[in-house]
Amino acid sequence: MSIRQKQDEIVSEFALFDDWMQKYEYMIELGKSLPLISENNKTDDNIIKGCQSKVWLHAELIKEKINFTADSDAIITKGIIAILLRVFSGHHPKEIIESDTEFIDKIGLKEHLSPSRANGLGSMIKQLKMYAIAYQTKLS
Amino acid sequence: MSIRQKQDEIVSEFALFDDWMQKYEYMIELGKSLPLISENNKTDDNIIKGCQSKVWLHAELIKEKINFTADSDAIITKGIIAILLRVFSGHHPKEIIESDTEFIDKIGLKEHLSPSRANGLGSMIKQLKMYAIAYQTKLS
Amino acid sequence: MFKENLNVKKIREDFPILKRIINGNNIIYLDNAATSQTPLQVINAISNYYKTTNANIHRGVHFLSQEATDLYEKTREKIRAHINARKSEEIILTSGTTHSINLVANGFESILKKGDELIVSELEHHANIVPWQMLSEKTGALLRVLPMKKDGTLNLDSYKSVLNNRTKVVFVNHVSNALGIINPVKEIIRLAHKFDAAVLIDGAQATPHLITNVTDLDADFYTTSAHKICGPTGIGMLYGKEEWLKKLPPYQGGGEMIDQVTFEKTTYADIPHKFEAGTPNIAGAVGFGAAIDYINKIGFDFIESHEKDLLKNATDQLRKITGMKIYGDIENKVPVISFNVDKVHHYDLGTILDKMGIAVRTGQHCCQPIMDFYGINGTVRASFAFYNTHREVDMFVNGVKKAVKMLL
Amino acid sequence: MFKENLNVKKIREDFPILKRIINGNNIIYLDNAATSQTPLQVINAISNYYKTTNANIHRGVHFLSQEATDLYEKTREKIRAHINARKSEEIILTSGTTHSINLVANGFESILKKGDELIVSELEHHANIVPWQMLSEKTGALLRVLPMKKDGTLNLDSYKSVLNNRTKVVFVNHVSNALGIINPVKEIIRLAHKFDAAVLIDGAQATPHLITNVTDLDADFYTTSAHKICGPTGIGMLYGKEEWLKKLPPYQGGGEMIDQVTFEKTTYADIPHKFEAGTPNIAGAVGFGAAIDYINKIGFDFIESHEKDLLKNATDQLRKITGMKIYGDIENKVPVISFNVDKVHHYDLGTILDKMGIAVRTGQHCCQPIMDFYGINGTVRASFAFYNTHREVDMFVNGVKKAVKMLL
Ligand SMILES: Cc1ncc(COP(=O)(O)O)c(C=O)c1O
Ligand SMILES: Cc1ncc(COP(=O)(O)O)c(C=O)c1O
Repeated sequence: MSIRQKQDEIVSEFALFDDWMQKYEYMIELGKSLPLISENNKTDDNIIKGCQSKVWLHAELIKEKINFTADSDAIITKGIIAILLRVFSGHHPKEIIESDTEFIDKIGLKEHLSPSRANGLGSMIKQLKMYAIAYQTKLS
Repeated sequence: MSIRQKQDEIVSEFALFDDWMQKYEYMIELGKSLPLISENNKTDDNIIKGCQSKVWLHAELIKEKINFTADSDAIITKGIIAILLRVFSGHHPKEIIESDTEFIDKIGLKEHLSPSRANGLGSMIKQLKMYAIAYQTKLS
Repeated sequence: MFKENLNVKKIREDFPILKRIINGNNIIYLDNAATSQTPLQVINAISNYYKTTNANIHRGVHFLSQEATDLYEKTREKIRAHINARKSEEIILTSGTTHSINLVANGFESILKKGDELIVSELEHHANIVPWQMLSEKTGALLRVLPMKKDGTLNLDSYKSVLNNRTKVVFVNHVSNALGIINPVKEIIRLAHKFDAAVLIDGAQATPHLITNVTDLDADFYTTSAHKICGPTGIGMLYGKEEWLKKLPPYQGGGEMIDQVTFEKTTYADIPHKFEAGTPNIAGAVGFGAAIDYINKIGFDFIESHEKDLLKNATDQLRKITGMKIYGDIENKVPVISFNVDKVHHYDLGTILDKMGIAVRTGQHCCQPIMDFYGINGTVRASFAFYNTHREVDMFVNGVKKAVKMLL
Repeated sequence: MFKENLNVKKIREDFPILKRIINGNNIIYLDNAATSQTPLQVINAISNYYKTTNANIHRGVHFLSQEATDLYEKTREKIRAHINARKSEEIILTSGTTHSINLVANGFESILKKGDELIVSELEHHANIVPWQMLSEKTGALLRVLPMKKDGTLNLDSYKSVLNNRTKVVFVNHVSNALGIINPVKEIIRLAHKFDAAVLIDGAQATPHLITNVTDLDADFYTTSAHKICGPTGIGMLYGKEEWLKKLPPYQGGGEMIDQVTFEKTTYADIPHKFEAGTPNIAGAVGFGAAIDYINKIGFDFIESHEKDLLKNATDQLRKITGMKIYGDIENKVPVISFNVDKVHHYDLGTILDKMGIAVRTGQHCCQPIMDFYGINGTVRASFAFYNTHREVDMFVNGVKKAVKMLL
């Protein structure tokens, strides 16, 4: 599935929720269930500075595709990370570079990516793109 | 005449004016006509720091009465000085200390005594009172 | 049980923002320690200023300039009266507490020598730490800590052992913004004065809740921000004893703070103008004055008693929640409650509460040392004001319960 | 003859204060260089902020805090676009020009060494002199003067002879507030850059009248105050090139400007936050943003052409008055006229004009060196804005004639 297709899929999934409660319950569930990053990659080097909830992001290039793993100490942040990884992990750097995050807006979680939001997700997406650019340079 | 009587006299004089023009023309006239201070008393020591128009004030105790002379480089300021000297000069320190300057308000020139006004008149009245207090201490 | 206070209903009419709908719910604003809401009386004072009087102040001979100057100076006098300072020249209008503290810390640069000591309490807001650290770096003066205790109060015994003849300045907040605890500043000042040390009291969190009397406290410096006491942003004040203000050099250079300027030599104006360089926040000062009038009209008797009830009601209910940990849970507080729930991240809790329209603050509250002390990286902080209701307290507690259930 | 511009009539509807009656006359406000008037669009933006959004910004997870942060950051971006800076991080929100300049001067304390040189123009406002004098005293750097000529322009030949390898900072205003003359700042910057000196341009009097392009000018720093361009008091900006802002240490310590705080060591946040300690003037920033929108809606094409007409009309008429002396009476000016009439004290003239409801400024205009240069102790300054009319110009000129007649 392409990044775009995955995004569309998530948008339709979220369309089923009636209210914010259901949506957040779902994200909390996602946050709880997913093993996101191996403990030895949860290093200070991999930390993205958000103010209140910490975010760790690790990237590896495997067969021209980037494998992202990540984690956070806050569960809602973790839920959104799960969604982001589902979309972006396992894709070619070029595809990641060319993609956008508009679907986050469509599923009504836009505020979480605001640069002023104290959860580091905005910076995480920036970092994710930076990895893609770095690996793209390496590949070409 | 007591300070109070002089003040009342000035208030009645000013009551004759129909508008600010007449009033200011009168003050300008006062400012122009009066010799206020002898040049050798126009020293830096006698300067009262106002921002824009300079005010010089000199005081002498003659037979238990204070004789004030003063000057300014601005003519309107000079006019008001003339009025103030007419009221306060030639009186016993005690009488000066006990007097107020409400008559300035009554003749509609209150704004000129405001501490924020850039003409030094507010400071001049303060200084005038300080002289009275100083001489009073000397006398008693 | 707490009965709704009927005055509050009327008071709330003054605050249009309290009718705002967030995520389908009427907002419940419990972030008052970050900034208080602004009543119409203050908003209108600012608008009217711009509609009728706006002009640059001081040294202007024209009517508007005089009128604007009078309004500006009236605020200085209102502040003086409100905190019972001796002279209005002892009141400097600043852009807020942060500016006030930096002004003082900068001034001490010319006074301190290497080997001198400064004492900072462990409860301070970054605004009352960082400027002094910068000063300490510049001067070589040593920064020593007045430690806190587990219950959130200051350890006065340790304070006594840290104080000595080398102590030059002590800086402590009157009320801690992270915990809400009222500190024994009068005693802290008394002890410091034995060693001739100056004391700066950061009153940012005190002035919204208590009447301050700087003369009774014998404080050398006292600061606050208008935006915490129903006033506008961008304006605050510094009280300083005349002797001290005369001793400190000016902070910023510019218009209004000078006497004479030549390229060879510049001489400065007297206090308070020496510290008020440039065009001040005149409209902000007008709003600050209106805010002081407003809170005095509400009255601190009412404010203190109603807020005490709100605090008790909220604390009693929160304590019953399993896993609840309130930091600094003592009697002598303003209505601020800083807490965590076991296994719940403060950020998650704040996020869910926000979805319910309940505004609280989460994180470190600019008090990293307190967080380090407790070994946590943040708390949820609910802070109340006199316009909050018991119904809001109940909804907040229910919100916390519901959120915890979702998150666990 | 000048015909009244029909747009102006409509524009004046935005400014309620212009209907104010002073001493029985409709006010004629010609003190725009001191502070401009505020349109309803800006007043309402501020009121609405307090009525709907007021909250402390940054790091708040709740809705209002996010919304307030967005509004605040939007202003930063509006300023960036308006002055054509490359990045919004290069825009620091300050409390005004004075604060901006002090921030930069303070930052250079850690960079300058004894023997380094600073160049100040003789035309500067005290705000662009005193902070550098303070810096010069602290660092031992030498303050050298870029002199002015009789006609009020800067002497670029002398400038070239003063510039050298030791020159570290040059500071010049874009437009002189006392004379209104537009200085050749692009050339001044070009010459300074040959010696790797940084240039700070004080744009307080330029931004109300001209479109500024900091990238085209290649300015290292550029400053202005919102209250001079239809915005509120207590807010202004500093533009700084990224390289410079990263190099300068923070100015004030406090909340928001830090990364980590412990008593042992504090690390600072990135630009722009490093320079924005404490709760900023959020409502002021909102008003600043609205002011930029407003003046752009009016349009600088219109502003420049209408103001040019006003200036020509007023200058032509004033020149005919016997004893009239206009300082800096050249073509390349914004609509500011600084003058004296032979044997008349500026203070007297200003006072009589005020009685007629005409607001002008009198005195030194915070530019003592210019006054010293001309050997005077003040001038009368009439400064116009795009909302002034030719009828006002006529009434002002008549007022001057009448006042002079009274005073002579
Ligand atoms: C050229 C110039 N620079 C600096 C300033 C100071 O601006 P502010 O008082 O807004 O800080 C002014 C305003 O009077 C000015 O005209
Ligand atoms: C105790 C304390 N000190 C200082 C400050 C800083 O105040 P401001 O941000 O208004 O400068 C605050 C506000 O958060 C505070 O709570």
